[in-house]
Amino acid sequence: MGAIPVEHGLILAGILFSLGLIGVLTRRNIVFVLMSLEVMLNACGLAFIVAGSRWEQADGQIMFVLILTLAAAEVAVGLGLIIQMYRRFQTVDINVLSELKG
Amino acid sequence: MLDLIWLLPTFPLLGFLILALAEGKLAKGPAGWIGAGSIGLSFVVAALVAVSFLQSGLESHTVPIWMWMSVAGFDPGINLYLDGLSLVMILVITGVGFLIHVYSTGYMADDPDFSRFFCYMNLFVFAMLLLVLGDNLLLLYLGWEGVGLCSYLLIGFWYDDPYNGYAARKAFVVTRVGDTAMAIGLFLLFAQLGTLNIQDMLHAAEAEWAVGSALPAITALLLLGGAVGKSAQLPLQTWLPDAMAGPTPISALIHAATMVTAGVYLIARTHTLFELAPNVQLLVAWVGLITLLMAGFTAMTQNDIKRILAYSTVSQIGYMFLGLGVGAWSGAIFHLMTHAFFKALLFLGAGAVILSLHHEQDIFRMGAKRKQLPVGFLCFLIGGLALTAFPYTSGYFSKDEILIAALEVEGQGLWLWLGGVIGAFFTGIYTFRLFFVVFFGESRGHHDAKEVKGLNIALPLFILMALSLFGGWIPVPLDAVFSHGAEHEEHHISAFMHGVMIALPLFGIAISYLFYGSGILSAEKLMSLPGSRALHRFWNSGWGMDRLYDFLFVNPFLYLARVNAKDIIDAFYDMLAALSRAGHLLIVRTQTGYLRWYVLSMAAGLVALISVGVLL
Amino acid sequence: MMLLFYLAAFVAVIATVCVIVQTNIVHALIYLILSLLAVAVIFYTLGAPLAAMLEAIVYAGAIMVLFLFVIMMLNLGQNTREQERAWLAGRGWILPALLAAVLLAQLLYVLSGVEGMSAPEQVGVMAVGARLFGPYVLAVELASILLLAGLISAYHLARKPGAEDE
Amino acid sequence: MILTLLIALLFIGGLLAWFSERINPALPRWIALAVLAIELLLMLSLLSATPENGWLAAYNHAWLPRFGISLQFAADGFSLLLLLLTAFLGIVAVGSAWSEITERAGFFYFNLLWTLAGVVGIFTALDLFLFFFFWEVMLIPMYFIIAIWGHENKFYAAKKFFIFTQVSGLIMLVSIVVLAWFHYLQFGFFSFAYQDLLNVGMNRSMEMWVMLGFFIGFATKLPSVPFHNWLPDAHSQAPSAGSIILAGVLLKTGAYGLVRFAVPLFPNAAAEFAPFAMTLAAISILYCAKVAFAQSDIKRLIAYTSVSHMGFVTLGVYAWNELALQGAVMTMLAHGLSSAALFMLAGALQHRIHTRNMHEMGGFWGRVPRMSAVALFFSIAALGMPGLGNFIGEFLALLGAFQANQVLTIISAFGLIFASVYSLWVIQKIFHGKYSDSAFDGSRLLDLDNREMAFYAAMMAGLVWMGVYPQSFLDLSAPTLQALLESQAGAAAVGALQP
Amino acid sequence: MTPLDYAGYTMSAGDLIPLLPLLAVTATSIWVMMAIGVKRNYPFVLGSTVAGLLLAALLAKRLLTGPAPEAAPLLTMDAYAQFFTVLICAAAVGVSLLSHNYWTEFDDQREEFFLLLSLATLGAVVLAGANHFASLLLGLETLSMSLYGMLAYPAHSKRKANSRALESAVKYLILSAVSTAMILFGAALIYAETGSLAFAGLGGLPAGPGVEYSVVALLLVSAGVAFKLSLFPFHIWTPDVYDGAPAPATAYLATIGKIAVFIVLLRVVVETRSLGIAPVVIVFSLLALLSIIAGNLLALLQDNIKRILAYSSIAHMGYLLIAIIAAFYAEGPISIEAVSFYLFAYVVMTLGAFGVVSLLSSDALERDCISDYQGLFWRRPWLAAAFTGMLLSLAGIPLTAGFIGKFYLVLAGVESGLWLLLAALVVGSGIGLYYYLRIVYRMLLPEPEGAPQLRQGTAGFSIVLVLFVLLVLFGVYPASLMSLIESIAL
Repeated sequence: MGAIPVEHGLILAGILFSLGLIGVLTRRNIVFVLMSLEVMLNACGLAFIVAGSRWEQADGQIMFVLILTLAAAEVAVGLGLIIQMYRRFQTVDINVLSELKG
Repeated sequence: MLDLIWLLPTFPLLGFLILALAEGKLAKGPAGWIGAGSIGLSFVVAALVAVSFLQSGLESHTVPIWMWMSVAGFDPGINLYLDGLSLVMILVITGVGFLIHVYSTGYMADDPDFSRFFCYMNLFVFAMLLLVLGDNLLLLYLGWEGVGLCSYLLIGFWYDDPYNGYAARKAFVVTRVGDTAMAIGLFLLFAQLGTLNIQDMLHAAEAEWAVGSALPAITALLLLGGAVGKSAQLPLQTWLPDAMAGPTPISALIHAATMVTAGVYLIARTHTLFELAPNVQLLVAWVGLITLLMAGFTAMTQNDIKRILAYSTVSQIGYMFLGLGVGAWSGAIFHLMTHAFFKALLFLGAGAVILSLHHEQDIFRMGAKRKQLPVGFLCFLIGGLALTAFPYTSGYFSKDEILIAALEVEGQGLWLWLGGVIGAFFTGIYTFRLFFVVFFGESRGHHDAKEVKGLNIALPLFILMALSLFGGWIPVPLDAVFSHGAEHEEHHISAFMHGVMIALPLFGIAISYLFYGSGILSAEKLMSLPGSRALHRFWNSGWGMDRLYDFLFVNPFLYLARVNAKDIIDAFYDMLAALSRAGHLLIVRTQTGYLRWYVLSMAAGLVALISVGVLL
Repeated sequence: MMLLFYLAAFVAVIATVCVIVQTNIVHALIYLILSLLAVAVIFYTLGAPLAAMLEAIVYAGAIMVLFLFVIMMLNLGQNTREQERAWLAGRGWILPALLAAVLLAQLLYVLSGVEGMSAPEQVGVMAVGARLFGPYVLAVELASILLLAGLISAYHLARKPGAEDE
Repeated sequence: MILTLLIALLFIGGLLAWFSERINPALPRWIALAVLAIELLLMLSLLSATPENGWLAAYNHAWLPRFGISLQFAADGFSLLLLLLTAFLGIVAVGSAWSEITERAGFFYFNLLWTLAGVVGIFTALDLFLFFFFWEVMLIPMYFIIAIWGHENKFYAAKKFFIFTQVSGLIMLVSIVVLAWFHYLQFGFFSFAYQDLLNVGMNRSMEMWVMLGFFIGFATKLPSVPFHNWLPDAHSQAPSAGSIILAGVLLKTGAYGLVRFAVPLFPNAAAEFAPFAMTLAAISILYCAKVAFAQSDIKRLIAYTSVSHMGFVTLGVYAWNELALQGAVMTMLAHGLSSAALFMLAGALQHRIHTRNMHEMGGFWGRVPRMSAVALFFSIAALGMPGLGNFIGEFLALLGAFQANQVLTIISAFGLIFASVYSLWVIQKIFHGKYSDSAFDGSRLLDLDNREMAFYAAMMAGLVWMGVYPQSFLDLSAPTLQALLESQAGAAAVGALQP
Repeated sequence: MTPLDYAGYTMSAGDLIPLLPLLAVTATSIWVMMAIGVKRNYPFVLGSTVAGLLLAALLAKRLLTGPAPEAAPLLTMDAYAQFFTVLICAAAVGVSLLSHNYWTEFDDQREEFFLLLSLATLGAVVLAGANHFASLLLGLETLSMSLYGMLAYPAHSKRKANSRALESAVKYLILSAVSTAMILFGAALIYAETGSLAFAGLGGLPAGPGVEYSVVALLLVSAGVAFKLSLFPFHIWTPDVYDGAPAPATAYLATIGKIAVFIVLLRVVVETRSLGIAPVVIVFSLLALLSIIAGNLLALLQDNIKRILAYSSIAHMGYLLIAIIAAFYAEGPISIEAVSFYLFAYVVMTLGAFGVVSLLSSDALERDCISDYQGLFWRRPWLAAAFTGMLLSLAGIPLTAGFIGKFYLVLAGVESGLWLLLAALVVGSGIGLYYYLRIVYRMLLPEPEGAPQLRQGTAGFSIVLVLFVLLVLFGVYPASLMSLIESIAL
């Protein structure tokens, strides 16, 4: 097995992180936003795996497992909120949630 | 007996307190008795004191009453100091004051604020006595300000008319300018000499300061500032004519006989200082001279009986200043005394005339009143003669002494003398202009004038007439006070000079007669000469001094006050508040409520953070 | 192995880009799954087989199915494409994209400076398990609590309004 | 012990006054009066105390040992003078509020007493933390007094008052902490005690900054230009009892702070700063006298005159010699009485005719001679008439200041002229001229009754006493001031030796 | 190094003793959940929650003075952690009792709120002891996850306010997830560099010039933390979330949600004091400065009390950051004490302020407009006095704990010579006074005509009064608390 430079793994994670951020920033559909968040969290997991692999430790993978848990819970709650929102506004447009301001 | 001086101010003070605490609820009878009586008692004490002082050999005498304060070597006491100078002053104050009080019980009889009037008058006498009896400059200053206050109160006595209030405030503020200079003088004296006790201070000054050096000059100048303010000399003379807004007895007591001469008293009291600063002393003379001439011109153009007398007062005090300036200390004080007699007489006489003519003050609406108002006529005749220094009247002796002394000044003596003599010539003109216009010629109004009856009015007038005529013979015990000053030997001046001094006032009277008594010459014709109207207006307005001061000081102050009524500094704080508000309005717009914008702000924040972190 | 890594990385990036620009939500989801699977491959190449499996099973499988359920439930199908397109049409994306690009540039700049190689050795299931139930045992317990909290929240929020469960 | 009693009594009395309202609406004012009377008596009893280490009474108890903060109270003659003034004006304020404050009287007297408690604390606290504590404590009840019982623009005024004093107070807090921190660095333990902090040495620039912090705190309360702007608003909007306490007592806390802390703690910096402070004083005197003259709101006018008069205090303090300091102290006392009386009068007028606009007044002398005479008295007191307390204060301050800085003293002395301008203007505007009640209900313009007169008479007597026999006051403060001067001289000498 | 190095890790019963409070909170959660499962009984659930959390607080209080435990791999339940456990649990009890009144008219299931509340408390307690990124993550997310539920809790009923609660939760969820991702990414970078996930391992980060990598890694974490603390420019969610959420949830978020993160932050700072990466400190200073100014400015003209408090919390976090920055510089414990004390005071006053709002509000009617409070002083004097006390404490006026807290901050700032930040503190306090006083003034105005009846709630009212007493007690005599804090300083 060839060793892969750490920076490449991290750079990939960075790219995915940024892409996820772009998704969160640009999408109006809240489901897309949630999906982009998943991308970001996944990028973090990737970064941990890369780092763990550098040190040959299990900790990176453990962190990934924890992130996975977190992502699952986050999605569950997020989707629950989306359902409520859809019931109330009949739309997934995130901009309807702008009653609170100022 | 001398230890009883403390009674002198006590009686007026008691009178004041009783009248003040009674809050005007006292009937006029008792109020008059208290008001005039307290001064009478003071006069009795003064007379007794005078007798025992003269018997005790003219030794100065200090009566400590209590320690006022004592801070870090500054320990002025409430101590009364009696010497020849203060003796003359207390006699004048209580004597003339008493007469005027008595007169006032008649003059003010119809005034609803009768009791308030006497209340202020008593307070005035109290303050004036403190002024002249104080053994230190701080106590003198107390009296000094006190008389100023009473002057203010009495000028504005008839408060309904805003003009009176204006005149009162003007009087107070203008004199306060001088007072402030004097206060600064006190600071300087204390800082340099470590005491404000007058005698100690003078001794110290003599010991420490060289003649002609800067410090005595500065202190003397500052004291002179106070003196010109109080005594209505150039450049602070503008308040006195307006001060005539008060009741006439006030004009007699405060603005002729006593308070306005306080400046003369102050300079005489601190004459050692002035002797240490010969230039300043000479300046005093010139101030007096110029003032007396300017006031003389103005007096000739006035139509208001009281204003003429007021300008004449300014002019006469100018003589006293001239006297002080040329070292005729006793002469100045002597003139102060005689002036008190005849000017009080003139004012009280004027008061009687005014009262008879239903508060008419314009002399050109009088005329030919000698039959209807014989007492007034007599007053003005005697008073006028004394004022113009008609030989052997009181004014003659005192003015003579001053002018002779002026002549002896080296260098500028002749000019000073000449100016004084010319001033005397003017005195003759304006005094008798008044006299002839009021009492001779045709009656130009108030044909029903009737002499005011009442002993309390007439008696003081007669006493004052006597004093005006014979006051010149009263010896003043001043030699001990000024003994260490410039010694005056017997005066030797030429008969010609003397003749001129006697003749010029008479000449003035004659001119006055030609214009106003006989009608041979006409003032109207004189007025038709080119430029004379403008000149008349100029003199009439007191050489435009009021306008000048309005332009230089009053208007800028009013302007500044008006434009900055809101306090510009507040604008700074308002601006801070507005800035915060603007900041809020600006920044609150970032709270759009849109989630994507919020994420954007976070991302931007992150980028900014990293940029800052990496760049640093 | 290296080749696999770069290939998977390429797929992951492309798939992710597709996720964020897709207008069809179901397609986007598919791309996301693709991306996740590619990442799973990367995990494998980095010597983390357990993570790779979990990524495929839990992430690409379970979680994405959850998404799918919701999409179906809300009936966000083809008919929303036009709307999505309209939402993406504005200029609104320029600034965010620019910002993310700057962030990416910063990350690239910084990360390219890291030196070190990922170990070729595998950290296998055994090792992870031992560690997880060793010093990280508390984390496991806490993760369960975290899931419980998510569960309760989701349960409470997803119910129909006013629905009574008794 | 007596000092803690003084403070506790006010706090408890305040609470009692508040709760007693439920029993009887008239009770709070009686309680307030009784409490203040007891205070006054207790303070008077201190007059006969024999000083120990220069203190007539002292109390010390640990409070926050972590930072060496203790409940250290002590009073010397200087404090006692101000305490007496506080209690006296407290009584006057109660008298002024007697019939004016009818709504929520219980809470009003609660606030009044708590404000005074804060003031008493300030005048007796010797621990700087404690001092600051009380410094802020008095703000809140004062805020309530203005905000609840104030006039038309009360929120603005109350807010401005609070923010000005609070911000400047915070700056001072920072300075106090820096001082304590330097003490910690030099001596290895924390202390906020006055005597300990006197020994702290600092380098030149740090000393200057810290001193400035104190100065800003005190100059705002004093107030001095350019920190004075809260005062006119607070005064014009506060009820008269509030104005009395503000002008009579609260401003004095700033002056007290200058004398007790700002200069002695930083002898070198204060000496260096003195010309600037004196310049500010001169500007305050002249500028505010000028602004005062332009006001048509009588309470605003008096407020500006207060700033002007307090300028003499600053001048005296920074001249830092016994004469000037005594002058400053006398000015504090005399101004306390005269301004309180003037505010009380203004309040009385407003209570009667519901306006403070002088342009709507005029010719009141004939209608209300008593009030007019009283107003005249206090106006001339304010313009510095010899024989009354204000003159002694201002004259001594100027006399002393002259030895320190002649130019600024001369400039300041012109304030005497300006003072006469505005004082007489007020009298002219309100009491002279033609009477007209077109702008208000003339039937309500009643003269002062005997109860009111009693208060004014007491204040008049006080001013006359100060004017003719100030020695009784000077003697009381002299030991304190002399000790301060000596320690200052010593510290300056030490400072001069240091490079 | 073999992967099985830690396989021999064992945990004895003794190791569990420091975890007792944590276990008590967990047990409470489970107990409450089971109780709900068996039978919905609102009073019972409330009582159980309160009792359980109180027990946890008492246990922690007990452990506070005990011997220092050995550091466990994920949690350090030392005196510092125990102190804050007490604070967190006590605050949670307070919120529970305050929310009682709020939910009385709620037309849906009310019990889960308390379950979520105890779960959130569990997360917060974990944070108090966290010494490792894993526990940080878990604690943070347990807290957040429960908070999502709490924020959106009334999203069911058909009332108008509920869409606001929903909005608040959605906003918080999305933004919080982004911030979590930032923290995680940063942590991953740190891990990649140091090979350790414990905070202590941060020392392995390269320091010195040219350390962009460390800086970026730390800043990513900082940005995430700054979000949780709502520091400028990551503050923007705060007012909306506070505003839309039900008042008790806001109270919880504003107090426990904030301080739990701060506790970790302080621990991290203390662990990395020697790190001395200047850019990070400077960035923190900048964040503090901007937060103070922006927070205060934002609150200036607000009419909504919850928003005012939200904005003011931004400023307060800025104030607190001063002490954190001071901790970077100074050797002594003062800055740590300052943070501890201020956090304590902050909990008391914020809880009190939101407590008053909760007490007067219900899920049907949020009384969060400033005009709702007009005349409160004359209608409910004690409540208004307490509210005034809280506001004045927030403004840092003496007689209140907030003043002592501010004093501590100043002391910490002076110790480290942070003049600029102290200046910001002064300016910020000045601006802050304005809006605090506005509320106070409104309460002082005469009550409006025909104002609706105010709600009563004995339990919540007593909590507010207890908080008021604490506020004044520790404002006047804080010595005991000071010495306690001194003893727990890290």
